[in-house]
Amino acid sequence: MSADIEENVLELQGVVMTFGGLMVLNNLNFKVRRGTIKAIIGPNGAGKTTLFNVITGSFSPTEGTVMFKGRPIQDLKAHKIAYQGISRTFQTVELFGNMTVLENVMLGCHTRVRTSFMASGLVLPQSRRKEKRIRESALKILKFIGLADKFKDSADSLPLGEQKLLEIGRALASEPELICLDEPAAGLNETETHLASSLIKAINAKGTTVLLVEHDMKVVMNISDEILVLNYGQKIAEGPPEDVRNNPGVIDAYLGGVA
Amino acid sequence: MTFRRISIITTICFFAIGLLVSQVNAFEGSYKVGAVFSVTGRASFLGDPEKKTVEMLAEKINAAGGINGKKLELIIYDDEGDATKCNLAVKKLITRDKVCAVIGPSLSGLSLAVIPVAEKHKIPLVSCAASYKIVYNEKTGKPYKYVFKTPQSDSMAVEAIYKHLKNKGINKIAIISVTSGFGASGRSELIRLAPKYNMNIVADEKYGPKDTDMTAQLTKIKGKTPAAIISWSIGPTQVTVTRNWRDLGMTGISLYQSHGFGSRKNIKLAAGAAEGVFCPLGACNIAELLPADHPQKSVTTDYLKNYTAKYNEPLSSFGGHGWDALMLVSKALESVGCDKAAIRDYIENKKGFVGQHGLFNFSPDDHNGLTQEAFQMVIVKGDDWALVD
Amino acid sequence: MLRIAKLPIAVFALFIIIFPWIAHQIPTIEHYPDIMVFAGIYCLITIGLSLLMGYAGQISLGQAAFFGIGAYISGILTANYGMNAWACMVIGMAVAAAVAALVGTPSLKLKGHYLAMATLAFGIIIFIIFNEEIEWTGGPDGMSGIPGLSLLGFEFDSVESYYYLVWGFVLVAFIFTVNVIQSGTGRALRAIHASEPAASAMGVDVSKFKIIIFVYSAVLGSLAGSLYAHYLNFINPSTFDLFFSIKLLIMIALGGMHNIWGAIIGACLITFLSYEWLHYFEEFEVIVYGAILLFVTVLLPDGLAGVPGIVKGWFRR
Amino acid sequence: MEKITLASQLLQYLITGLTVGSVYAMVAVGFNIIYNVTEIINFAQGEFVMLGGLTMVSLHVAMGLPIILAFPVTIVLVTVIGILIDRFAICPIRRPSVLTLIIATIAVSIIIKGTASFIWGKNPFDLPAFSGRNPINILGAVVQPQYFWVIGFLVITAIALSIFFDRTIIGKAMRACADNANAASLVGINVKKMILLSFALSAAIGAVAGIAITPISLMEYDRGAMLAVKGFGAVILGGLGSFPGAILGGLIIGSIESFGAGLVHSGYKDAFALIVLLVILFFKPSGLLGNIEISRIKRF
Repeated sequence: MSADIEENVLELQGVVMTFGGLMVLNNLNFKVRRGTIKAIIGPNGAGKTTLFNVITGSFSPTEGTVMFKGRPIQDLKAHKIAYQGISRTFQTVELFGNMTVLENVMLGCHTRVRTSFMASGLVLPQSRRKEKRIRESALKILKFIGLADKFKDSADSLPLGEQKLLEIGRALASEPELICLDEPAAGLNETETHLASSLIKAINAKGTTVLLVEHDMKVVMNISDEILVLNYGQKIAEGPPEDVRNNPGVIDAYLGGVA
Repeated sequence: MTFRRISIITTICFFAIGLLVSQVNAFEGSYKVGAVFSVTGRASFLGDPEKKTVEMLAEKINAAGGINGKKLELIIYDDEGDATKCNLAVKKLITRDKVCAVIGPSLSGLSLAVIPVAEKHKIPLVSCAASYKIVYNEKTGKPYKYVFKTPQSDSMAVEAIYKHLKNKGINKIAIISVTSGFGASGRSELIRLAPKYNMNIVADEKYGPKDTDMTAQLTKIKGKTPAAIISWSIGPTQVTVTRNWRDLGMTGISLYQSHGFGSRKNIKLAAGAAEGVFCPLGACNIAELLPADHPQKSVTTDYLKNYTAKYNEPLSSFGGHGWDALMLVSKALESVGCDKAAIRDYIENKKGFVGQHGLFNFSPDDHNGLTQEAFQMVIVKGDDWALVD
Repeated sequence: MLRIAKLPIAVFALFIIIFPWIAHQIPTIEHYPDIMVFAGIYCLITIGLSLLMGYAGQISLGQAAFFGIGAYISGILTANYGMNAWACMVIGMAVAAAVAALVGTPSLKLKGHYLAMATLAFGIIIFIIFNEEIEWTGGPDGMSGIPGLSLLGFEFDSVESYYYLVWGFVLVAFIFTVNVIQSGTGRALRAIHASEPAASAMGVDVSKFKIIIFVYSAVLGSLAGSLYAHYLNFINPSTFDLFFSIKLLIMIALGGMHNIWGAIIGACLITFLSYEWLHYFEEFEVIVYGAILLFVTVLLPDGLAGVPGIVKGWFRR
Repeated sequence: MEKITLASQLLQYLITGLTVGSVYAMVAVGFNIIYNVTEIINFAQGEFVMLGGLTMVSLHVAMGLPIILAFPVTIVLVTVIGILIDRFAICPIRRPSVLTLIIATIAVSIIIKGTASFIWGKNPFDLPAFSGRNPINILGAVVQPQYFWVIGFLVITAIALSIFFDRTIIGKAMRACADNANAASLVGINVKKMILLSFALSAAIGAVAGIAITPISLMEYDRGAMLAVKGFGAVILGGLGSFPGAILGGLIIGSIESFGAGLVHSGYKDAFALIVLLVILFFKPSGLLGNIEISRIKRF
């Protein structure tokens, strides 16, 4: 049992999500093994982003359980889940445009330090020390994602490719065990896409489990250890890339989705 | 773009100039009198006629050669019915404009707010607001040293109404009042004095100063079957009350309005609904009705004629309070000059001053100087006032 | 980007210290320190409100209620029960904090115009209570006889002494707020403003932070109310009505929402405009006031605190 | 003096509540028209009501125009003011945030109020009731004929608007702007014109409300603000953007005030309406008939 928990960071059991009678996720079961990269693919409207929102606590599922490190988290609010060690990015970039690049990453460190209103207002030495520590680790992350020289810029002013990277950097700052990336390559050109894939690989190499929603099949096939295919909220296939690639159900779903 | 730049620069300059601009008011050898009224804002029905009246009166005094050959210089600030603004205005009049005396404010609340200022700076303040608390220090049981007021106290109006009710043998009454200072202080006087006249208040209703309809409150009153309703209000709502009263077929219950109803404008606005409404009024509202030998006949007729001619609007009671206040101060200036302590003493001992609202006899124990005689009960008859008995 | 330089704060503090002396030298502005007392009192409210609106992105149209709660608690407890004024001030802040937490918990879940209406309704309800509970509050005519402040035998009874007292509080509140803005808390607030989903995904407890700031702004409002009551020795409900809440909003917008200096600039400017400078327009005062407001809103979306940025922009080109 | 039965009292409260509520509802509908196209809450909405009433007084009473003529002229004049507001206050704002727009409309309402006090003075004015002032007795409750006019105007406004938005091309175009301004401009709808039209339309409705209520409650220059607050309450209670919601909200607030004043405590009647509003918001944050999608609006 304990080996199982070690093995599977995330486990969904019978997750159902309905919006006003419309079933978006239908009895979903799957597991994410520690230290792997798992991709979720499927045609538009398959429920991928909803699934992310359920895992990261934006919505509570209508039914079913979400286990993270062996503990149920489906009823926790989003910020509590962040404290558990899950971090995410968004499909449409949700950076804090009113802050600098560095501040965005520093905010990502929020879960790692306690911020007290009184302490920060009175500039107690401890809060100053914390601030310094956060700043250093944020700079380290910026170096890792290759945006170190832009730390002073406003997050708004970055081109889309760098915004996407920055969002990943912000998600990394909380030192998560599981990072959920919602279409990290969407809207990127080839070089940028390449950069993003190698970054994801590098993150994974450091031991972070990655859950990924992506449309770019090249990226998906390249970097994932395992792929989960969704259609109309249901799992239609799961397995290593080469298996999924040749699965007739998947091909049908995609062609059906197009037609 | 350039337009925008120019506009921004202009704005900045405007503010910079604003910082430096100041009124130059240094007529050598004039008597300065300060006035603070609620000319705009929620109590403009008080301050507006007051301001118009004192401006007219000052013009008249100056046209007649001023006071002791000196010009009467009136500095009027508008407090907008705001306590902070009022407080600042009075302090400014005292410390910067260096006036001899202050008249106003228009509102009871604001008058109470500036009493400490007048007392601290030892400057005579003649308030144009009604509450008896303005001239009655609850801690000492005496008037405040430097504070006077010209309007009749609410209690006088209440007593005039209660007396009239008692004579008619009525003791089951209902109150309807507006939730502003005027209504609240009238209401509390009505409740305070009810036992003295053996009045039984069966309903006590209220409405907001900007409400559109009082049918609900009057219907509730109707269900309690009082013999008379006393409405304590000011502004358009009292007209609405009158109309609702008639529409609801409640004319069997006599309607008494407060002295706040004291303008023919209200009779006209009620469009016939005010017929038979009782109300206590000061002499200046009924100048034409006064007998020729009435001591106030000439001052009130004069005022009425001049005011309506100059501003082309019906007279309201409130302008008269301003008239009384300024006249009192200018009489003081005439006899003692610009000496604050002497002005105070002069007013405190002034007897037989014939004002718009009565004959004032001040004394160290009475800084209002009026008696109940200052109110006469009138009834609306054929779109005009008529004296009751 | 959000570093707030220390030098301007020092210059500002110095200016505040010498201002009464300057005013005393020029007869036409001799009474300005008196007006500045009120400007300072309003600054306390706008500092909190600016943090709430500009940084955390939450609107409040009921801030006058907290101002009133402070004023009435101080007023009633000192004038009617003879309690110690400083203790009442603290009680007022505690009550305002409790009320803010109580009202804020359900209200701050609302968004945009719904939040505006909820806070507006709260403000009007409190105003009606001030107006109606005549036995406690004196009703619409207000309550007088509120004693002045004194500390260890020193009476704050002159304009100057009260001026320094009020502005002392303003400086402390200002510096405290600047520290908050520049700390992790401020970062979290700005994150909430920019994107609530992203902020909560990063572990920011959005509703907790909103309530903390709402409570903080209420506490500052209440402190301002107590100072107001003890300075004027009088309070009445209409000081704390809806239009005052709107006036506070105007101060913030005019000064500039996204900069804490905007709170100070806006409060001082509106105070002087409405209590002093516009007086010369007499009957037109209201129209001029509205016109200035419209003019600034149209031309300077970042308020007056944004002007230096615009001017810098001209020179850069 | 005959005794009034409880049943007639309740009926009286209901009739009064619906009449006052109708005015709030008309203000609320005006709010929604502008909001739907622009996401602006126009705090000058109450001023349209005041202007409608006072302009009508000037035309009908002072200048002696017959009602049938004065009525349309008043509406046209107020509509022109609505258009001017859009042109000179809303249009020129460069980076509109919700707060900037709120402040701009507040500034406009201050200017209008100041100008009105300059034109008409501070005294209230009366307008003769359209069909006399002889009250009608219905089951012991007394009704002024003008009450029917007020409620009737609300009904006509509601019907006219639903026809306008459902049947006419311009109305449909405005609805398209409300749903998605970008998409609307892509299909060739002139969004700026639609915004202008929304201001014109809501000014016209405000004017109608003012004309209807003046014979009951008189009208003076500073009446607008309180009506705007009540109307805003009605909008939020009903759900921002929903026309049936606005009408329902207005009627509910009017009725709560009337019943609260009659049955409970008249001093706290406004508070009752607001407490009900708060309770509803806390349990249903998008208002009674509001759409949760619409309530997911811009930040400040």
